[in-house]
Amino acid sequence: MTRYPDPKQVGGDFYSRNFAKNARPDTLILNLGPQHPSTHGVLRVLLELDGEYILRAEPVFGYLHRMHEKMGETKAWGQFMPNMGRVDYGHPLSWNWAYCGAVEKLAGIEVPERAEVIRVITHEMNRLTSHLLWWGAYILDLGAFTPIMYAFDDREHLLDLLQRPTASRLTYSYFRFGGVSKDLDEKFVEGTKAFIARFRQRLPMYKDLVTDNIILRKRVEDIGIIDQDMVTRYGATGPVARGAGLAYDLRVSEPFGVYDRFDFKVPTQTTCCSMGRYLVRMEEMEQSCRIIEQALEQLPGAEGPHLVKGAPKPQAKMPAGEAYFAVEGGRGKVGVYVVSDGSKIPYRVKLRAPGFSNLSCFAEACQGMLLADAVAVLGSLDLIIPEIDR
Amino acid sequence: MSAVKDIFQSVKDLWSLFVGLRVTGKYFMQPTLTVHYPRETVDEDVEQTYGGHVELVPKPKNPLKPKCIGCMMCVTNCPSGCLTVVKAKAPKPTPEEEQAMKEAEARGEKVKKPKAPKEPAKFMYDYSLCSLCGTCIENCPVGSLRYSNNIYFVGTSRKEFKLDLLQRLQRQAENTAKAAPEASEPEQAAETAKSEA
Amino acid sequence: MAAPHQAVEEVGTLHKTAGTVEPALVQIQLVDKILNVCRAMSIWPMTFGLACCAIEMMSTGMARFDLARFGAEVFRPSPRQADLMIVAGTVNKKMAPAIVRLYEQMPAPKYVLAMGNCAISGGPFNFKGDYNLVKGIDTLIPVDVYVPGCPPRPEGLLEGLFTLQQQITGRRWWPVPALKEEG
Amino acid sequence: MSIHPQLLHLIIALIAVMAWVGLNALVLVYFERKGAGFIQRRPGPFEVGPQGIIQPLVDGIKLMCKQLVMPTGADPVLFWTAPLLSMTPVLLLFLVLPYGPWLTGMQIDLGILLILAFAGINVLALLIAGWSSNNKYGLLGAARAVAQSVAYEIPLLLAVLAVAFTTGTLDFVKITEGQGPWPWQWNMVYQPLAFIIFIISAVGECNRAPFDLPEAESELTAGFHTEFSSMGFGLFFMAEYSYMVVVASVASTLFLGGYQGPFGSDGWWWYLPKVYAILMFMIWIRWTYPRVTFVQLLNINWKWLLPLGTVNLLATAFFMKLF
Amino acid sequence: MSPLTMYQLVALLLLCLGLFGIAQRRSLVGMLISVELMLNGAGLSIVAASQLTEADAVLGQLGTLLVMGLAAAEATLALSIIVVVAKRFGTTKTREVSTLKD
Amino acid sequence: MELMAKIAFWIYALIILGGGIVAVGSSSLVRALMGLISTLVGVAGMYMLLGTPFMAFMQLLIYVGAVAVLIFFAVMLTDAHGRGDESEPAPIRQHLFALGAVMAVGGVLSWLIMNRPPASSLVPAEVSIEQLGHGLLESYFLAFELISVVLLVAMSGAVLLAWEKRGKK
Amino acid sequence: MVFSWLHLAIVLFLLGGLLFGVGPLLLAVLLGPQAKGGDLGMPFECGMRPHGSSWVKWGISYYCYALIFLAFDVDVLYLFPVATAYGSTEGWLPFVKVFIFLFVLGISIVYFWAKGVFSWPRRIKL
Ligand code: SF4
Ligand code: SF4
Ligand code: SF4
Repeated sequence: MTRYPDPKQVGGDFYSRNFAKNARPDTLILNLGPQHPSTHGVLRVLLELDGEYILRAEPVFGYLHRMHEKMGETKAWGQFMPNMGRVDYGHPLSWNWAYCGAVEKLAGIEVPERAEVIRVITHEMNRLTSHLLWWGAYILDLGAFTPIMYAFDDREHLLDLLQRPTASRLTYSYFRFGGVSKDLDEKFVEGTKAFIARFRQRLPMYKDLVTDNIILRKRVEDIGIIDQDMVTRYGATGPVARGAGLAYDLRVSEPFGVYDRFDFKVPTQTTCCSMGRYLVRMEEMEQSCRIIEQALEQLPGAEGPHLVKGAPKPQAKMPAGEAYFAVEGGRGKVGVYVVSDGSKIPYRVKLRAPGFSNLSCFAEACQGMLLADAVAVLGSLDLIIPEIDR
Repeated sequence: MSAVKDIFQSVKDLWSLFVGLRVTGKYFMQPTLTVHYPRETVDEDVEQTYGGHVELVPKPKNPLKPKCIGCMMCVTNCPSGCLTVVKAKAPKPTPEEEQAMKEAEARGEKVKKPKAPKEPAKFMYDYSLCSLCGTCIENCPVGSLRYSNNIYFVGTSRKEFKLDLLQRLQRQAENTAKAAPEASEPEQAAETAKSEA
Repeated sequence: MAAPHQAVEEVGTLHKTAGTVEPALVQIQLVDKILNVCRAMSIWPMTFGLACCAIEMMSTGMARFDLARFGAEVFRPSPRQADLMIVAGTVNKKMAPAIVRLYEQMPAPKYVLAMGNCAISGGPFNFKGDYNLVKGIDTLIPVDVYVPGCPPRPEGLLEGLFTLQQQITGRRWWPVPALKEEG
Repeated sequence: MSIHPQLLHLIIALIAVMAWVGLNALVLVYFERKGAGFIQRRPGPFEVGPQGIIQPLVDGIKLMCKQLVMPTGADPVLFWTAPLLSMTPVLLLFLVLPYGPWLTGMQIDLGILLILAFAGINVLALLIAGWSSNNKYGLLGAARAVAQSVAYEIPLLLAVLAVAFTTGTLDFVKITEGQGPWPWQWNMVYQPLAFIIFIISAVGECNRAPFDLPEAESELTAGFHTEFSSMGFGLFFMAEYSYMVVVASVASTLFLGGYQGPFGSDGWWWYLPKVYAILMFMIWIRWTYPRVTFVQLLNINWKWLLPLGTVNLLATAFFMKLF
Repeated sequence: MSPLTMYQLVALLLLCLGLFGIAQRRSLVGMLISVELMLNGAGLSIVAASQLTEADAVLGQLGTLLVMGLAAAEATLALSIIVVVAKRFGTTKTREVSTLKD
Repeated sequence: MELMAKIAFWIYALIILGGGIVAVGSSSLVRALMGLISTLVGVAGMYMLLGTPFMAFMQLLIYVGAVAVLIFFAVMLTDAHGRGDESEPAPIRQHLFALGAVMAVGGVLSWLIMNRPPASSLVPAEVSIEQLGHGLLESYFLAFELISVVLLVAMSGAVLLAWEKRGKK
Repeated sequence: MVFSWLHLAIVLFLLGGLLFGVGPLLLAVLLGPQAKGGDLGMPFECGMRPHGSSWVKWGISYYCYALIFLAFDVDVLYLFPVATAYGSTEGWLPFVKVFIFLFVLGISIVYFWAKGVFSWPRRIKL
């Protein structure tokens, strides 16, 4: 009877063997992921465990590398657009915007007034869907099954609305160089107003059910400390930075589009822990609602074009040069850098994904932590894997 | 003092558990939100705004023929290369015509060669590569493409997703004709097709 | 260097699954029919999302569409307890061995549903010059049902489930919605 | 040869308990899924049978015709012992539970001890399951399961003891009869603290959410039964649900007056609603709260339940002498 | 043979098995298991004697009960010692432990 | 019923013997532990036969529910693969030595038992749990208190031993 | 030797329970189709090949602390016989005895609490 497992089967792979080189002899090397309910897709984290305590962690990625940047170099400017909706399926419109913004900057395209406001509205609605998705999935990681159902209920309303102009539920390819592909209709505006009113009533319920719950608070408070020092060292952005007390929000600090017209707060927390990041996101949802409300009011009449006249065709050539454009996505700073050699195919497209920097903090933040807490920290970073792997 | 505070805090913390129970209890009583899919479908409104795979728009006069003029704009612009359009060739002249043409040539007259009709002979579409981006739809000069409403599409083999859009158009037209046999006027048929789609 | 007895998992080489399914020891036709109906009505998927399509898979499980109605809401994280592997998303060459392994680790009877264009053929990522894409998961493991779309609507996934049930039992159990027939 | 009436009684009881355990697993699974559904505003199982009523049965049959897999390198004997060990004592636990004045398998004066003794075997089963499957998640889950069960057993015992002190017996029937039919005559009123402690630690003992650490999905995939497929998993599942019923039954016997009904209408019709009320409560909290961490779990136990239980027991002893 | 003798023989069997185990096992845990066997034998013998003779049955049972308690106490201590030893020396082989100095 | 008791006795004796042999002989410590557990269960059965269900339940509660689990953890902590350090065969001499010693002790004792049977009754005494309780509260209350102290001391000793380790980490 | 009804009942029910478990397992063996080949037998670890056996010596000592309290558990068990007798005793002496017993228990709780055994660290320093 062999009770020693076949070494062929338990030899691990390249990564784990490398990881195990520095391991203590009495520890357990554990793969968390790629198929694991709490890594949201296919992140793989190698853990060195002493009992339940994590001595070391090392994220391994590339399990969802989709060659986005390479693809950018093979497709015409406009043809690359659809892929922007797939880099980060949580908040695709921010990537839409970042890419469009970069190309518009490169080619000097003016965006009509109405399109700008439409962009803000849809972008913020998309942020809401992104945060709701995160919220539900995060609480699911923490072991409560019901909140995600409520979150998706709200999310479905948003998706129904966003589907009207975009014809899609998730992987939007809505923005165009010089505007957006389809105008908003009356129903959308009405529906959005109704939704905001409804959502305002739902937020206190979320707070009652989850935010105030003592079990949850005890679980996420004081774990996964990512302070300002770490934030700056790793270049983390978005709610992770704001949870560390850094009021860095591109919508305010480097306003893009017409964000400077709206009055909203940049929520920050100084606790630096998972709860801080959680609260920042919850607060951001309220602020998004405010922005949408204001934008709906400012929406120029239907006569305004939603796409600039003579907007470039997908195969159009772009002037040589380079441009960088960054927007504030649901996870942080989404940046696109494009280089053109004057042909109809980009010379280089570089994507700056916020998730990558945020995830980098994880290895340091989770040292010495319980396995269960590590899951809570991982969730609080709000990772979307394709964006990290690109 | 701090002990009192602690106790007070603990009570408050415990209370939060009851608040949670109240929330879920309340929702337990409320009706469900589910759309019982195969028996009922989501609002028409939602269903119609969702883009299924791409399909051809028939000519208003002739529901059997697409509006398409075979300009290939959609093919060149599609990022995923899922469209294949073969332009219609000029109809092969019949022997008599050929004869006539030859004669005419011999006569030194300007030959009136039959022109290729502006329509596709074949319009193939590989749905399994499509990203539903809408580029083809936007760039079609005559508006011959649109999102279909075939949104509940599944298959048991990869081949099923290589669609012949022309055939599909014809099938649709037939279906419409069957559905509305009294509407023999082509315009009317086209209209019904449009509204149903 | 890995010790010689340690099999190195080569990165980037794809292996077709070596797993096979053999019939049960005891087979009685009538019993089998009943069992097949039970299997079809209780398909437990594996918690396994790859990319964007996984979000729609989640949506399908949520209140609006409620996969639970058909007994398929029991998402099991361990392949040992799962019947159905929903490949929802892009499969690349690094991930492929894991998917094949997970498939092999599932006990029979097991089914695979390819959800989304990526899983069917590589979808939008199937471009000239791709270097890391598995062009269709059916090149590696046997797929029973394909649900196209990018991403498919949740109803699409439900339809996929119905089709799978149809394949197992030989009949469709639920009414066909109007739009589906138009096809 | 005539069968001894006592033997006949036992055999009937055995068959009844078997039916009850089987039926109960189905009913409880159905309730759980429906309850979860309604809390989440969806119907839950719906299409398989009217209102999805035969869904659990279908699931059970499906589990029964799935392949049994054992990982290579696992310890084969222990691997298959574990689910059996988990299931075997379950029926016995129902032997002493008084479902009605005459609906008791056997009335013995050590009823509580019998349940405690044989329920303890489950811990061992989980440990063996996790260990023998040669899976790291399984091992972690097993370690968690045992540490948790051990920890929560102490307050549980203390709560039970408080009742045993007041009633002076370990016989379920006598404990039932020591209470009256009306709610204010129940032990719950005299021992509210013990009741609360009992419920909390019972949830902990059953590995139910929010204390479902051993099978915490988002951390340990499936915990100690990660490697168990088909009926191996099914048996653990069934055992878990049966233990739920057992603790709920014990709770309603000890604290809620058991089968007693007003005006002499004693019977299972009073008992079952109480049991199911407790079970529904357990389902309710499962679908409301997030999971606690291991640290919290132990803190709740050592810093709250244990001291409170001890004090409660002391107070009970004191007041018994006082009055 | 009277029933009592039979019980005593079983108890003796347990004792002998335990003894043999202690002599032959070379790891602390193995020895602990053997000790438990012996304790069980003792318990069985006491209970049998008190139940089947005129001796005070209550005393017999309580005595065994206490033995069980002691066994638990002993196991607790032994476990922690084993843990410490294992951590310290990396082995629980008695021979190695006795020759190894920290 | 008498016959049933006889059969049961022999079955339990066999379980004890088999379990015991596995417990001392198995090279896998986990298997040995399983042997121990079956022995414990067998002894519990014997207690049942002796008319003391209380002892039987206590046996299960304390030994199977507590001690066995503890030992399982000890195995996992020290030799997680369960092979113990018994993997290499013991020198034959040691075996023989142990066997001889045990045979000697066993022989003498069994001779004593067989030849000096004390007066015994066929029917075991009936003791109710209440009597035991009174015993603990009255005649033997010191033991009752002592066991509590002993367990406490053992536990604190154990914790102290292990505690230092955690502090150091 | 007696073979009580209780004994019989226990044996009967245990056997019943065993049957209850074995039956479905056997059915599963007979009725289940068999998947073979590939990595079917590889221990599951999120789709990756596990690194090393799970039966290596590793720091599970974390759980050990919880287990040590088994002694506590055993301690409490002694109160069961007492519980049945307590009600029928006269005078305050039994209370004092129980009190001492529980007091010792209480002392250990206080002692361990003060020692910090009950405060499990949220994270360890490395
Ligand atoms: S929708 Fe986009 S990907 Fe699909 S055929 Fe049209 S252009 Fe191509
Ligand atoms: S569909 Fe439109 S774009 Fe495509 S070939 Fe026809 S006319 Fe041109
Ligand atoms: S098919 Fe589309 S939505 Fe699905 S994973 Fe691929 S890109 Fe994402």
